[in-house]
This record gives sequence, C-alpha cells and structure tokens, in this order.
Amino acid sequence: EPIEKSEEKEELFISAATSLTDVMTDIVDTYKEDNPNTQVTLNFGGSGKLAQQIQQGAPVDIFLSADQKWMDTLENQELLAADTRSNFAKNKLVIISQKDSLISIKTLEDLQHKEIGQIAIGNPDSVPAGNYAKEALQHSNLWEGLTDQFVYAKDVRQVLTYVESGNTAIGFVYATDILMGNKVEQLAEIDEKLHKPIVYPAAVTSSSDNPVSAEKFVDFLQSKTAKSIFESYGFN
Amino acid sequence: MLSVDLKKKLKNFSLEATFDVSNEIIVLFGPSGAGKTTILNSIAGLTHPDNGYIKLNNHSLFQINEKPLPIQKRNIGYLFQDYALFPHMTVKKNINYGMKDESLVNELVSVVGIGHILDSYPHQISGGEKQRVALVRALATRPGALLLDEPFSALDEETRKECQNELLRLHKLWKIPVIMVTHDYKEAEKVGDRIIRIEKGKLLEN
Amino acid sequence: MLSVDLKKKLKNFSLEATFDVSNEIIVLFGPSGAGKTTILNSIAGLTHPDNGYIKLNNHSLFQINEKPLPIQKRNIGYLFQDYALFPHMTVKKNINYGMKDESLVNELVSVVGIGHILDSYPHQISGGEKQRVALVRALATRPGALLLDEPFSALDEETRKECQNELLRLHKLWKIPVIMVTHDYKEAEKVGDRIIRIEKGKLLEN
Amino acid sequence: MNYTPLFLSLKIAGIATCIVFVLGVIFARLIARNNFPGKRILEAILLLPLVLPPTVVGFGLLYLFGKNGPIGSLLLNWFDYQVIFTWVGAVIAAIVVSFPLMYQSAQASFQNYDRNIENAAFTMGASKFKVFWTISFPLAWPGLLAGLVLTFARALGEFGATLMIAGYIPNQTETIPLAIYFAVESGNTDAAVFWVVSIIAIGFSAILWLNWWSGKNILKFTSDK
Amino acid sequence: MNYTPLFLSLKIAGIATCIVFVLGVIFARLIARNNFPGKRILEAILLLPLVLPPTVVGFGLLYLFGKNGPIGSLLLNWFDYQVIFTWVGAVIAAIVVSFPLMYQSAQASFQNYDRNIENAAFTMGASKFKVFWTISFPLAWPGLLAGLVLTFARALGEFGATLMIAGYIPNQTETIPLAIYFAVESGNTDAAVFWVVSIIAIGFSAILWLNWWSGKNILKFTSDK
Ligand SMILES: Nc1ncnc2c1ncn2[C@@H]1O[C@H](COP(=O)(O)OP(=O)(O)OP(=O)(O)O)[C@@H](O)[C@H]1O
Ligand SMILES: Nc1ncnc2c1ncn2[C@@H]1O[C@H](COP(=O)(O)OP(=O)(O)OP(=O)(O)O)[C@@H](O)[C@H]1O
Ligand SMILES: [Mg+2]
Ligand SMILES: [Mg+2]
Repeated sequence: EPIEKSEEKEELFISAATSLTDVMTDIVDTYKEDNPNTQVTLNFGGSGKLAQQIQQGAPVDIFLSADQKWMDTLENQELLAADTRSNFAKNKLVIISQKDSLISIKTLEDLQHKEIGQIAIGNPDSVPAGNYAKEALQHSNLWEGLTDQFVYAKDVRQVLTYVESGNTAIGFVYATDILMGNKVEQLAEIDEKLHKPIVYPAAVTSSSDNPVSAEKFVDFLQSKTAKSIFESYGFN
Repeated sequence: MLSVDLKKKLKNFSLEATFDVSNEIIVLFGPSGAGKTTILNSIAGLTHPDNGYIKLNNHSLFQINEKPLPIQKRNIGYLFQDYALFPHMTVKKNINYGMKDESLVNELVSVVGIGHILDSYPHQISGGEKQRVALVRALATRPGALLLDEPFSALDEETRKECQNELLRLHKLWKIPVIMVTHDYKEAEKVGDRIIRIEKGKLLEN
Repeated sequence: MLSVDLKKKLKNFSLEATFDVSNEIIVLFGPSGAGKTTILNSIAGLTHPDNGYIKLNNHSLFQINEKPLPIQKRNIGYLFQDYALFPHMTVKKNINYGMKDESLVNELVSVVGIGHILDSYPHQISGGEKQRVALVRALATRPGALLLDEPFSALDEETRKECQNELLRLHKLWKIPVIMVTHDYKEAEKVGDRIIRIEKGKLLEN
Repeated sequence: MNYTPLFLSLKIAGIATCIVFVLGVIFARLIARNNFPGKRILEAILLLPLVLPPTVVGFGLLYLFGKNGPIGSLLLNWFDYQVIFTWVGAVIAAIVVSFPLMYQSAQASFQNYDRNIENAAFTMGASKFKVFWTISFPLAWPGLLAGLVLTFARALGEFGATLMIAGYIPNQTETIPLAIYFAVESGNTDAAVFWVVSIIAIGFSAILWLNWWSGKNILKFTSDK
Repeated sequence: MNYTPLFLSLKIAGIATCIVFVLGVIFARLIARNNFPGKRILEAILLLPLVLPPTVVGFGLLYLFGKNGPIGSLLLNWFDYQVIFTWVGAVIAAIVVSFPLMYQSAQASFQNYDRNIENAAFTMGASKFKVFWTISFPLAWPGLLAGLVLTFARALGEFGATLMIAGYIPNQTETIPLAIYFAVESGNTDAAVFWVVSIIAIGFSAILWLNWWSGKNILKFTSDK
C-alpha cells in the first residue's frame, strides 16, 4: 500500500516472551524488508515480567505472550486495544529424557508404573508449560499420585537443564524446546485434548502511539511468511 | 595573650585551672595524671571544659553556653604527647601539611637533625625522631599560640638542648603564648618564664 | 645470661652490636636514632638481624641460617617505647593478659600507683599512666630477661624514683638480664650495673 | 498461610552465615598475612561468584553437585547422599554467593590495625591461637561485623543459584525469595507482599540485633571516642 | 559475534560504581560520625536491597520509575524522559543493588582508625574538607577499596532487577548477564560460554587492576609492615 509509505520513520516496541527470542528476531528481520520505515525494537522476558512492565506504563506497542493468563489480566485492566488480540502460534507439550536413556515412556500412564524418580516441571502457578502439564495429568487422574516426585522450575529452560544434566530422569517441555537442548530427546507427545490448546496470543496495547502499524504487525504474524518461519522453529 | 579559666570533671577528681599566658613560655609541671594534657586538649579544642572560658588575644575560643570555636579555626600549634603523626605520609609531607613558611621549615629540619629521614614513613623512624618531626610539624604552621606536651622527653641530652634553644629563639622572634609540659625541672627552669605547678587538677602557682 | 652479636643494615648506617648481659642491669645510652630500639626489637624477635646470633641462657634465640625462635617462645619481657597497650582491653585485662603471679601484680599496681585506673581503657588514661601500665604488664609475665625502652620517660620525678626502686628490688629478687634504654644519665648511673654507649649503630663501652 | 519458608530461610541463611564467617575469616587471615606469588590472583578468584549472575553460579553448582557431577557422584557413591533438590543444596548456594562478601570485608579489616599490638601479645608468651582470638579478632571486628551483616543479608536474599541447585519443592526447598518469586510470577500479590514484608522484617531485625549485640560486647572500647 | 554487551556492561557497571562509591562514602561518613536516634534503623534500611531478591527490587524500581510511579511521572512531566527500557534504568538497578555493599564496607572503615590523627590535622588549620581527603579517606582506604571491589563486581553481575526495569532489548539494554541468560534460554551454548568467560575476564582484570593500583598509590605506607 504505497499510500501509507510516509517519509517519517515509525517506531514499534514489541515485548515478547523469552521462548520467542530467536523466532521473533527472524520474523522482525523479514518484516523490516517490506517495511523499511518501521523501526522495530524487541524486548524479551518472562510473560509475567513483560505484563508487569506494561502495567507500570512501559512504552510497549505490542505484547506477545506465552500464555493466555497474563493476556487476560491485561485485558481485564483495559490495557489492551480493543479487538486486537489474536493467537499467532501453537505449540505442543512433550516429555523428554536425556539422550540414549533407558527409560521408555509412551503415554502419561507409564509415569506411575516406572521407577523414574523426580520429574522436572515448570511451576504450574507461574509457568504455562507447567500449567498445561498439570492439566493433562489431572485429566488423566495422575497428578495426585505424582506430587511427591515433582521438582518445580521457574521456566522451561530450567527443566531442560535438569534433564540435560541427568538430575531428573524426565521433564515436561514444549516441542520447540527440544531443538535448543541437544542432549535431550522426546519420549512422548502429550495428547492435545488433555489440556487447553497451547497458543501464543498477541495484542496491541491501549497505550500504543502507533496503533495502526502495530495492528499491521500483529496481522503480519498471521501471514503465510510468518507461519513458515514459525514452523521452521518447531511451532505449528 | 591566652586566658584560661576552666572546670572539667575527670574520673577521679575535677580539674580547675585559671591562668593567663601573655607572650611568654609557661611550663606546666606536675605528677603524671594531674591533668596537664587535659588542659592542653581543652585549649586546642580536642575536648571541651564543663565550665569557664578560653580566650586567645580577646577572641573567644570557648565560652560556656556558646558554640566552641572549631579546632581548625583556633590557630594553635600543638605537639601531641603521642605525636599523632600521619601514618600514611612521609616525614616531609607530615611537615608540609600545614606549613606556612618554607625557609623556616628548612632551617628547623636541619637544626633538630631530621634531614636524613624526610622520605621515611613514621613507622620507619625511631621514637626520638618521631618526636622531633612532631615538633617541627607544630612549629611549621607558625601558630598564634603553641602547646607542647612533653616535647623533648624522648631526646638525648644534646639534641634536647638544641631543640630547647631553637624554641627559645623562635619564641623571641614570634612573641606568642607558649605552654609546655615537662617532667624535667631543670628544663622547666631553663625554658619557662614561669612555672605553674599542678596536682590532682588544682594549680599551685610558684 | 644474654649474649648478643648482631649486624643489621639500617637506612643510614649499619648496626653492629656485640655484648653479653649476665644477671645484671645494662643501660643502653645514646643519641636518638642510634639503634637502641632496633637492638631490643632484635632480641625480642620483632625484627631479625642480618647476621650474628642471640642467645639466652645458652638457648639460641637467633642464629644466622637457622629458623629464629618465635617471639612467644623467647620468654622475654618487653616494654615497648610506644607502649603497645591493647586498646580494646581495660588496664586490668592488659596487665592480666600474660600474668604469672597475681600477688606480684597487685603489689606492682599499688607501688606504681595505677590502682585507680584498672577499669579504664588505654584511650582514657594519661601518657604517664599508660607507661606505668606497660611497665607492670611487662613485669607481670615474670620473664627470663627484661627489655625496657625508655620506661620512665613520661613520669614525674617522684613516680619515676618509685618505679626505679621497684625495678631494682625485683631485679635483686629475680636475678635476670635486664637491658634498659634511657636518655637520663643520672638514671643510667643509678639503675645500671653497666652503661653501654651507642652511637650511629656502634657500641662504645664505658 | 504456610510458614515453612520462614523457618527454612532462617535455617539456611543461619547455617550458611556461620560457615561463611568461619571460612572467610580463616582465608582472609591466611592470605592477608602471607605474601606469595599469585596472591592477588587467588583473591580475585575468590571474588568471582560475585561477578557471575546467580543463575550461572547455580548452573555451575548443578554440574558439580549433580548426580553425574564430579562431587555429586562421589557423594552419591560413598554416602548415598544427594545434595540436589534438598535444603542442603540451598545452603551450598548461599555459601558460594555470599563468601566473597565476607572474604573481602575480612581481608580489609585484618590489614587495618597496628601489628605491633599483636607483637606485644607474643612477647607475653601468648600462642598464635590466643593472639588471634584475643587481639586480632577483636581489633578486626568492625570490618568482620560488616562482612557478617552483608553475608547474612545476601544468604537470606539468595534466589537464582538456590532455585537452580535446590529446585522449588514446596515445603522442602521453598525459601522466602522463592516464595516471593513464584507469588509475583503467578500474580498472587497478597502472598508476594506478605513474604516481602517477612523477609524485610527478618533482615531488618537480624541486622539491628547484630549491631546492637556487637556494640554491647565487642566494641565497648571505641564507645568513648 | 556482537560485542555490544561488553561495552554496555562496562559502561553501566562503571558509572554505577562511581556513583555508588561517592554516595556510599558520603553516607557512611555522615552516619558513622554522628549519633542520632534511629541511626541503627536508618543503617538497616540502607541494607535492605541486599536482602530482597533482585526481581523484587526490580519490581519496586519498575513501580517507582514507571509512567505512573512517583518518580517516573515526575521525570516524564518535567523532562519528558522515561527511564524504563533504557540503559539508564540498568544503571539505576545496579546502583540500588550494590549500594549496601559499599555502604557497609565504608561505614566499618571509618570507625577503624585513630581519630586523634584527624584532630592533629585540624590543629594545623586544615578545613574539614581537606582533612577528609588527606587524612580520613586514605586511612579508611583498605575498607573503601573492599567496598569498591564488591560494588563493581556486584554491578557487573546484576541481572534480575536490570531485566525488570531495563528489559532485554538486544543492543540497547543487553548487558553481559542478560546476554548469558538469553543465550542459555535459546540453547546457544557457545555464546553463553563466551559471555561467561568474558564477564569473568572483566571482573578478574578489574579487581586485579584495582588492587594493584591501590597498592601502588595509596597503601604504600603499610607496605613495610
Ligand atoms: N579520655 C579520658 N576519659 C576519662 N578520663 C581521662 C581521659 N584522659 C585522661 N583521663 C584521666 O584524667 C586525668 C588527667 O589526665 P591527663 O592526661 O590530663 O594527665 P597528665 O597530667 O597529662 O598526665 P601525664 O603526665 O601522665 O601525661 C587522669 O587521671 C586520667 O586517667
Ligand atoms: N622500620 C624501620 N625501617 C627502616 N629504618 C628504621 C626503622 N625503624 C628505625 N629505623 C631507623 O633506624 C635507626 C635506628 O632506629 P632506632 O629506633 O633503633 O633508634 P633509637 O636508638 O631507638 O632512637 P630513639 O632514642 O629516638 O628511640 C634510625 O635512623 C631510624 O630512622
Ligand atoms: Mg599528659
Ligand atoms: Mg627508640
């Protein structure tokens, strides 16, 4: 749309969840090719931290969260521009172990039969991946029986570390995370029906100075180009 | 002219001292623990009396119920009984710290014989050398009054005489009030224009 | 019997001292900066000579090329020129620190007249009082040899006499080698069995 | 409200502080008084845990004490003991991150008084041990106290390394900073405020008490000046 | 490899250290030498940032300096300046977390020498200012140096509060600890190791240099003892 191409540079400030660091850098680079007048600044952190920054009036245009909860919080506080919220990526929950480990787990039910010891899981109260795992386990009536075995981590990365270093035999992470740890392998994929869909929501903040181009960027996340980049990083 | 009238409670007795020092050398003479250092400290401003006044040339240094003049405004040279040299400065820097008159200092250094240790630090010199450095340092400020707390006690006979003579010479030149503490009666008689005896905080003028 | 034969390079000259002290009182007498304190420090073990030996009653304290006996094993009482009182202990605790004989201490305290300051801290007492505390502290250990660096320099005539007499009395009792530094020739003659003169690091025995 | 984090934090910070104090004083004393080649380098190494973000320290500890780590596997084989995911791990984390504070303070304070006073004590026949306890230690005390206060505060507030090595296991390794973190992250403001207030209260009263106690027992001799 | 985090970290830690050093010395001096009611309490308050997990400190700072916060709104109205998401925010975070270390060290070191030496300088007519710079400061130096080293190291390693107030904006607020964190997060082990090694190297050489420089310029007088 050549009409929109003004001489003035526009600035977009995007706060994105940590797990999106690499993929978003890639996507923004692609976006800039077509929109040379838009200067995009990326800020990363845990979804909770990013939301709190927005609550305190940080100059953010777009919020890309790893879970719905913090997005809901912002929405309830009317910190999001109306009708700009949309989901742009999906992920899957998997069980991992150290590479070449002898454990074999095919389904969630296998967890209760085996002598697997401690299980690393994101803290369900604050880490979305942990929350999905908890839901799935509760759905399968396994949660109560396993509570003594859980070690709660502050993020998925810590789960990976525990498994990589062999301190816990298995852990729950996203499918995209396996690509980052090269010492782990996937044992089983969790059935998506056992938990709420794992989707990443995006929204424009109500305090944005450039709501039009912000919305344009959010739309771009749904585009084919963006989708293929997401897929190349393991999102689906 | 230095006028002192002070009362101060000490641990075992109370100090009461009233005396004037015109441009003369007064010797405070008395047993250990009599209160000599306390008098000098009060005049210099390191401690304050409980009552009374201290005046130098009609400027009030201390007056009960008034804010005492701070030490650094009193212009009083003080040789501390324990020297209080600056441990992190060489002898030269110690002396130059408050120096007013460089040629005076050069002369003093050679008279008291500390030229060879100018670059040493206080912990590298002998007790008598420290005392002489402290003496020169106090004189170098060309003060309006001078307090000397046992200034020659760590010196041998000969050095001591030279220092005494230098003090007398400077006093003739400067004509300022000087109070000196010593335990050596011969020295007191030689240097002092007047000797004030003190015992358990009370003065007994000769 | 204390035998000393030491060489040590100082800044401006080198110290060479050879002498024996049987169970007598020797006075080291000489100008400020002559090396007296350095000799005492070497005997006590605070510093080490460059060459020579030091022996006490045929035990080697220092011998070139051997590991010197540590200070705490030398059993030598030492009154430092600058006292070196423990600032965080009361006078009483200072004295009791290495005390061997309580009744001796009680007697010393009353003879030198520091009974009234036993509960004071060093920064709360006068210069002469500090010196007497240091004296009592050094004697309280009932040492095998005694080093006194200008032990009475800050005392008035009378107190000084009492302390001298007490020293002589104890020496008669203990019969140990004593080395004392003083700048007062009368004192040297009164107290010393023998006077050793020292100048620029060289001994000139009387 | 579950008060376990309170007691756990006090226990962990208390034990770590004691150990760090003793180690810091010993190291500082040995290093401050001896000159040897590489002394400065050793000192700089001892300070490294301070430069590294706690998570990285925790990462390192995890590898050392983990099931397959050099120390961890020894402990497991010899004593059948696992440090990871226990409160002992939290103690280790607190020790490592707060040690530099104690060491640096202690090292400065052992330089800062007149050595002749120690020599005077030696001439009275006191052993090295006695001289240390009766002379060096009290004279160095102001600096040691500063280190002690810093150590306790740091141990109490330790989060990153602790979380890594001890994990977050409610009631077992849940110290107050962990409780705060997860309360904040999960948007539980009430709990977060409660624990923030608790940790401030503990830190505050511990520091006040330390200062008061030390003023009463050790620093009397400077009180007049 | 992009070296921005290196320069950014040096800039931020350097500026924060200078500010903290000056503030710490002034506060310590004023507080150590004056007795007033509530002195101990004020001191304990100054130490609080040490007890709190950095994230909580960051949260507090975010609140204070945020658009609607008491300080943030002032800055915005008066100077049209926003601190959040800038490297200045990182400096503020580093200042707040490292100040207690400097304060506590400085405060101990101003207690630790003979006040009579200052009095001697006063009798020579030196002003309070001159006495402070020429006497008190060098005599307190060993403790101040300890504080300086701790401060720099802590400022360099600061992560939690920085992330909160300055955010992680590549090339703009990306200090080394943040670079490490995100390298680890994205599984980029090489970069993580590179930055860990860099921060160790910087911390190490800064500490060595500080010690060497201070030994050369200020501590000469103790070198013989
Ligand atoms: N800071 C202090 N606090 C309490 N009492 C003190 C303090 N300084 C000295 N005194 C006491 O006051 C008295 C007088 O002390 P002062 O130092 O004035 O004596 P002096 O005449 O100088 O003795 P000397 O000849 O031994 O130096 C002594 O009994 C001493 O114990
Ligand atoms: N630590 C040291 N380092 C270097 N030189 C020193 C040291 N201590 C003393 N000296 C020098 O050695 C010489 C002898 O000093 P010493 O202290 O033995 O003299 P002294 O005879 O005790 O003098 P005084 O009667 O003044 O106490 C002096 O010239 C002094 O400057
Ligand atoms: Mg006196
Ligand atoms: Mg001497």
